[in-house]
Amino acid sequence: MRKLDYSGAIREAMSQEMERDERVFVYGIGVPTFSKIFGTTNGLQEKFGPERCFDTPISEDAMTGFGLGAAIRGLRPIHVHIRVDFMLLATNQLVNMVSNYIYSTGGKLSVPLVVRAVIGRGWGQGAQHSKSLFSNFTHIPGLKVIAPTTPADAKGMLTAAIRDDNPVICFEHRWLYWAEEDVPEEPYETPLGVGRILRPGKDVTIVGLSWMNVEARLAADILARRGVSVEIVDPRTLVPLDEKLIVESVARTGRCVIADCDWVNSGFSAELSALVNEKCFGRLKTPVRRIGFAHTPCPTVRELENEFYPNAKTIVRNVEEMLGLEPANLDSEDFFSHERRFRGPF
Amino acid sequence: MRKLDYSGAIREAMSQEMERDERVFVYGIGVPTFSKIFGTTNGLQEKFGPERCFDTPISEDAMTGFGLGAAIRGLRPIHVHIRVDFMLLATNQLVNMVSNYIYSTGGKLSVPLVVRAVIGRGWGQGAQHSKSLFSNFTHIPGLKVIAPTTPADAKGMLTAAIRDDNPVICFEHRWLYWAEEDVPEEPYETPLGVGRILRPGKDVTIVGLSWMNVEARLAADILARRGVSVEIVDPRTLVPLDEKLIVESVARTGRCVIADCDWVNSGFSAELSALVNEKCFGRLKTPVRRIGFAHTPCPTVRELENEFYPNAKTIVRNVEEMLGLEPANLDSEDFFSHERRFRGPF
Amino acid sequence: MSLPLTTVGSSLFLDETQKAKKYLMSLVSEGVSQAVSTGLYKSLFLARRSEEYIVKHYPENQMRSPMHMSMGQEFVSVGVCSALEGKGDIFASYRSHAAFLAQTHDTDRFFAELYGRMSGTGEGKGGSMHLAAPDSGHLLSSGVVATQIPVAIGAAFANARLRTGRTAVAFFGDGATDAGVFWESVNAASLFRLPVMFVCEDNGYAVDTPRAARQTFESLTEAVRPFGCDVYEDDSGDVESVYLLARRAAETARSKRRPAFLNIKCCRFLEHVGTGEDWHWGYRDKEATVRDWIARDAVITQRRRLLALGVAEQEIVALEGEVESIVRRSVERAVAAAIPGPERLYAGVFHAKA
Amino acid sequence: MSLPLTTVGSSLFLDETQKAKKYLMSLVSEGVSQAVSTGLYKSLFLARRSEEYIVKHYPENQMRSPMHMSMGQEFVSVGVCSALEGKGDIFASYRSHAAFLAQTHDTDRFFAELYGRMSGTGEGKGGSMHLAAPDSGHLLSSGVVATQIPVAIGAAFANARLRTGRTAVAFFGDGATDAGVFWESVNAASLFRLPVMFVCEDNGYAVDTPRAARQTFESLTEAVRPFGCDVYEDDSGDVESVYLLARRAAETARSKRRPAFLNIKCCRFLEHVGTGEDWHWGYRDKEATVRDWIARDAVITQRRRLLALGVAEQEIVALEGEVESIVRRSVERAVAAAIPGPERLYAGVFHAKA
Ligand SMILES: Cc1ncc(C[n+]2csc(CCOP(=O)(O)OP(=O)(O)O)c2C)c(N)n1
Ligand SMILES: Cc1ncc(C[n+]2csc(CCOP(=O)(O)OP(=O)(O)O)c2C)c(N)n1
Ligand SMILES: [Mg+2]
Ligand SMILES: [Mg+2]
Repeated sequence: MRKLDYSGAIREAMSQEMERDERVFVYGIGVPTFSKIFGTTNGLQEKFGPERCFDTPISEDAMTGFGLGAAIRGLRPIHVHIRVDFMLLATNQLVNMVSNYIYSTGGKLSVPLVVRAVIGRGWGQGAQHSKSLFSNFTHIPGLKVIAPTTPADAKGMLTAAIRDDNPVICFEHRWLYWAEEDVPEEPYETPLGVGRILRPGKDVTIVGLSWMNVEARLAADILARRGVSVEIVDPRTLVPLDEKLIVESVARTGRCVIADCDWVNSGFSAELSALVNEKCFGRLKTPVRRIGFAHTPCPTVRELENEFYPNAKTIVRNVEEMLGLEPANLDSEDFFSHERRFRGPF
Repeated sequence: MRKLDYSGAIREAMSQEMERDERVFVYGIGVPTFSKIFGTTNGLQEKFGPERCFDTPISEDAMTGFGLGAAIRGLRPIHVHIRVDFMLLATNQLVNMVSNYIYSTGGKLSVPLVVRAVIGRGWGQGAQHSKSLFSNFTHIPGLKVIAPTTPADAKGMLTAAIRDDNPVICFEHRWLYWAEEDVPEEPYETPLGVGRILRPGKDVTIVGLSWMNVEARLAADILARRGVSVEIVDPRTLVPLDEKLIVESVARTGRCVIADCDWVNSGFSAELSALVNEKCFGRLKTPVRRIGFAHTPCPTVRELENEFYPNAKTIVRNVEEMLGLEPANLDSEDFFSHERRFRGPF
Repeated sequence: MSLPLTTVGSSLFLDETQKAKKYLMSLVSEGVSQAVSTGLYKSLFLARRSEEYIVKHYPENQMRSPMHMSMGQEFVSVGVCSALEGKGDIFASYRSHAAFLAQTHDTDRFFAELYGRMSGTGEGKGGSMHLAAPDSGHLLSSGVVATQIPVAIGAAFANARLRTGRTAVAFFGDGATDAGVFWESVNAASLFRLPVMFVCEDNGYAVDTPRAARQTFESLTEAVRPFGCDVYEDDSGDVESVYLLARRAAETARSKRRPAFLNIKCCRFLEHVGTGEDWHWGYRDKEATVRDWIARDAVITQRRRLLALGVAEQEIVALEGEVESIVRRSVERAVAAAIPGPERLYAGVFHAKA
Repeated sequence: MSLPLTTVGSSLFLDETQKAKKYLMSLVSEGVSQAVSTGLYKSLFLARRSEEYIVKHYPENQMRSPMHMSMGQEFVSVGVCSALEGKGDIFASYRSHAAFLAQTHDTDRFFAELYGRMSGTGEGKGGSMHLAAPDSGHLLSSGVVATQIPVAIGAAFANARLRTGRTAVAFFGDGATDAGVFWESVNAASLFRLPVMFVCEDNGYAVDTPRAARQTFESLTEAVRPFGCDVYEDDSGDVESVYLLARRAAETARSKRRPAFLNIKCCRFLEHVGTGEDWHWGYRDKEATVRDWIARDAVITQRRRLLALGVAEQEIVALEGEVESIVRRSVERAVAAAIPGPERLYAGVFHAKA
């Protein structure tokens, strides 16, 4: 197997599905232009022509309805937003139209629409370029929601999403685009609705969402050095959720930290916490903890960004507190390797 | 004191604030026209003229930005949406602009904007006219969110919202407009962020949101007859939340049902459940339960609507289960008085 | 069952057959075959009678959902859908009864949906505002103003790509042209060279807010023109005029691969939502509305035209009787049909592969 | 510090003083006083020099946030803000450096914000895309395309109601006119009779997508006209031309209580975001861009005009030196200023009554 980065995995999933099925196409603001959505659309227009890979006016609302219309009349659109923040202009179409079209036609129809939304911390992105908003979409019945963490999952889950006959929103954290691992070359589906244990452990379960699984791994390494065994569960699909995997893990460890890259209040971490508390009642050794953004709009200045965003250190400190451990000296750890790696302008 | 219904209470709050402060105005689609937003804008245009009470084009996006602009330049707008579903067109302005204007100007400015959104079951309203979406807004830092249940609270809280220098979203359940009680005539503020115990009890706490408090009261009456003492806590303000009141109540009763008129998954009920579980860890006798809409788009046909919407019966059954009681015979109860009262077309 | 509205309209030509004939013939610029004229009348009558049955049965409180009646405006969708001869893909607003029936002629599924029955278009889950029979080219109706418009351009794109030969049509009210998404859609359709038809059912009001309180265009049609559409306007109130216009527009759109915008003036006879009249609201003048529109009711006009064309009255009566019994039977079937059981609530949130 | 871009532009007139003078004078239709001409140059130079300092210091990675440079387009906001003589209420996009400086002349708070300092406009929380100095009439800049436009009409409404005598101005790119909310805003402003100015900084691209790949208008300006605005177009690339146009537009808007739409052609010299050039992207032709725009750089043009008007070169040099030292000192102050401490994170989510 060869190594592929997350961005390449996304591109390969789209490219292979476009090859396999003429009805698949990809579009959105800037999709075929120079920056290629972090490289994820590289070469697609060259390969499939401007009818199947194209740019649009800055009209997110109309272009979302466009995707719905194309989907219900036989095509399989992939609509890309270079920031979930801009997808807010599509809220009406996604929530009032896309989510309930199948249901209000009695379940007879299909809406094979994929919406890719880039999320994640950049570099002084500020309040309008940094949101995640998982829960605003997981809250809406009729939408599937995925957030793959690894390149292999990204390829398999996006492939499954493209083949799915229902609307799927795919959240991609921009820092993940660089992650590399072995990814099979042939097309494959990683089924939606099935979570994954990224790291087995026995003292505490970390349920990580998207990027926070990367932070969780770092935290787990640090904690392992002092003998704490961390299990990391990546739900991967937020809707439909693999409840069993999460609940069984927490039932085993008796402790749960939910690490989200979104606001905590009314976030998807609240849903996970509620779920775990309901299903593991009496089996928890300590209260479930939620980790996420500070409950403020995202500040631009780096020093406040570092306070705003949770990271491996936040996780370590929380686990230490749950286990009643003294805080370790973490001075020699590097918690900001990605922050440093990313450097403007965009 | 004289009796006033909820609709009249809302109108009186607006009218008195418009009298008190020239800068207050109210606008939105259909605001001054015949149906007067369930009567809540009756007489305002006649009294204050078309400059302070006016209709708009069907342009929710622009008209929300309009409100923000008016607010930051010295006026105090009240923007009304006859359905929260239509407010989805304003999501971009509310989430990307209104919520973070104060923060990204370093907290120096004020945004005295009130957005009123009507929610609630009607009469075969279907998927596009029936949402609540509390959590989609409580998730966003920088927005205050209120949902008064009683006429007196409606008047006092809306008055406080109008006087508040921050954006406030006010959710009004349409079935509440008929509720009547003693409401003081003079203007008064019911402070935001302070919850209320609607009924003291000791066996179980029901945290009710908006309309569900009405159902909770009915359920409490039924349960009282078999000796179960129910405490009903109405947070009233969802952001900022009166956590203490809720936590103390649940700590006392050891049992908690959260009754929401919204979807459960990633709903505000998840936030409340997470909170209660964190703060009452070890003091809960049974798992927290969440009650809300079925996780489907809202169906139109009455028979499925009755399955979709939770009501007093749902609450009674949940409390019975929590207490290990046999289900009571409820055949003689009337759970659908409002459904019957409401009769089309709108 | 007899209809007050229909009676008002019919009075116009009652004693002036010659004048009426001349007037009727002058309404259209080109001829259409008698078969088409008859077909148009049948469609109009089907829509009208169906809604008259709604008016009749609504108070029984068995169709328990808001109804936005097409009555008075049927000629728009009947003209357009007929012009496309079944090859239209229709996207409509909540005011979609006429569009649905003009496109599908399927009163069975229509009434079953209004009554909330398993046999309805959406097994009762959709209701009046969410009618869809994609197998018959009625793709959706939607209750949020203007939301259907961009969906139509996506369908037009798919139709072009898949060479289905179908023409996507968005029907919407004048109020929908307040919304930004309308302008975005027109621009995108033009940019992508999509032969989609934007049909504005311009009844002059959004609920009770008149156009002048919402827009400042001297002419909406002229405002749309620079967006790269071929634009058309019609204030004939006549189904054949609309039919011919729509045919021409559709042909031009297909051959030039350009969207068409049709602004068709019309009048909603009943209240915005519900089955009653609304004169007591006071936002429009009854006398003027009756004179300009209700008295020129397109259904009656078309009936008169058939007579003028030499169709025997008995033939028309027979056709009406046939339609009437179809409608009556559909209502009866709907009333008798199965109501979805509680187990249907969770069914169909997601598509189940067949 | 010397600027390659500026040098390119200056070559145009170097050896042809007479011709240049005639050309410069022909650019404007009415005269403006020499004081105004000088003021305009000063504003232009302030914006240009400030951005040149950004270009210089950006690689130090202390301004850690995306920058959308105004360079080349400054004459638009300088012309408009100057025409309003401080009585403008400015709403801008993320490409707002020039608009901010033209309106406020406040390089201290500007650089402090870019550096993320407590003394910035938003104590570093806003950054380049969220500049706001409401006390100086710069109300906001916003990073989501077109979002600032409706906010401006709300401010115009407040200004009218409160009789502040201020004129709200929305600056936005041509890309923003793809968005429905632009058309909604123009319609609403016209409907509410608001004397707001919609100023399109029409650089022909949204990132690297040219207008023709996004819109089908023959003329954007003509497309806006039916919405009830007075419309103006300018492709002079000249600050005085824009200044005069904006004055006229503002006067007309106020007296007729109608919005004005100004479509000002311009050219972004640098890449969409960031401080470099972007010829390697290949979406625009370097030679044509230099010929049509960079060689006619409005900053150089205005400097030449001052000379042509008889202003002594030393006077200009003195003015430039003055501006330069203001900018330099602002940068130094910003660098030295306090960074917000972690306790500031939770401060200011809500307004705290003073
Ligand atoms: C986005 C949105 N805003 C508001 C409403 C409330 N509403 C329902 S119908 C209507 C009027 C629409 O008028 P028009 O488009 O002319 O259609 P008509 O009813 O006249 O057929 C309004 C404002 C809505 N359904 N959707
Ligand atoms: C709603 C929205 N969609 C997409 C983007 C991404 N984006 C940032 S700038 C830009 C181009 C805008 O072009 P234009 O309005 O012409 O302004 P210019 O950058 O040329 O000044 C785009 C598409 C955005 N910021 N907001
Ligand atoms: Mg209308
Ligand atoms: Mg541009």
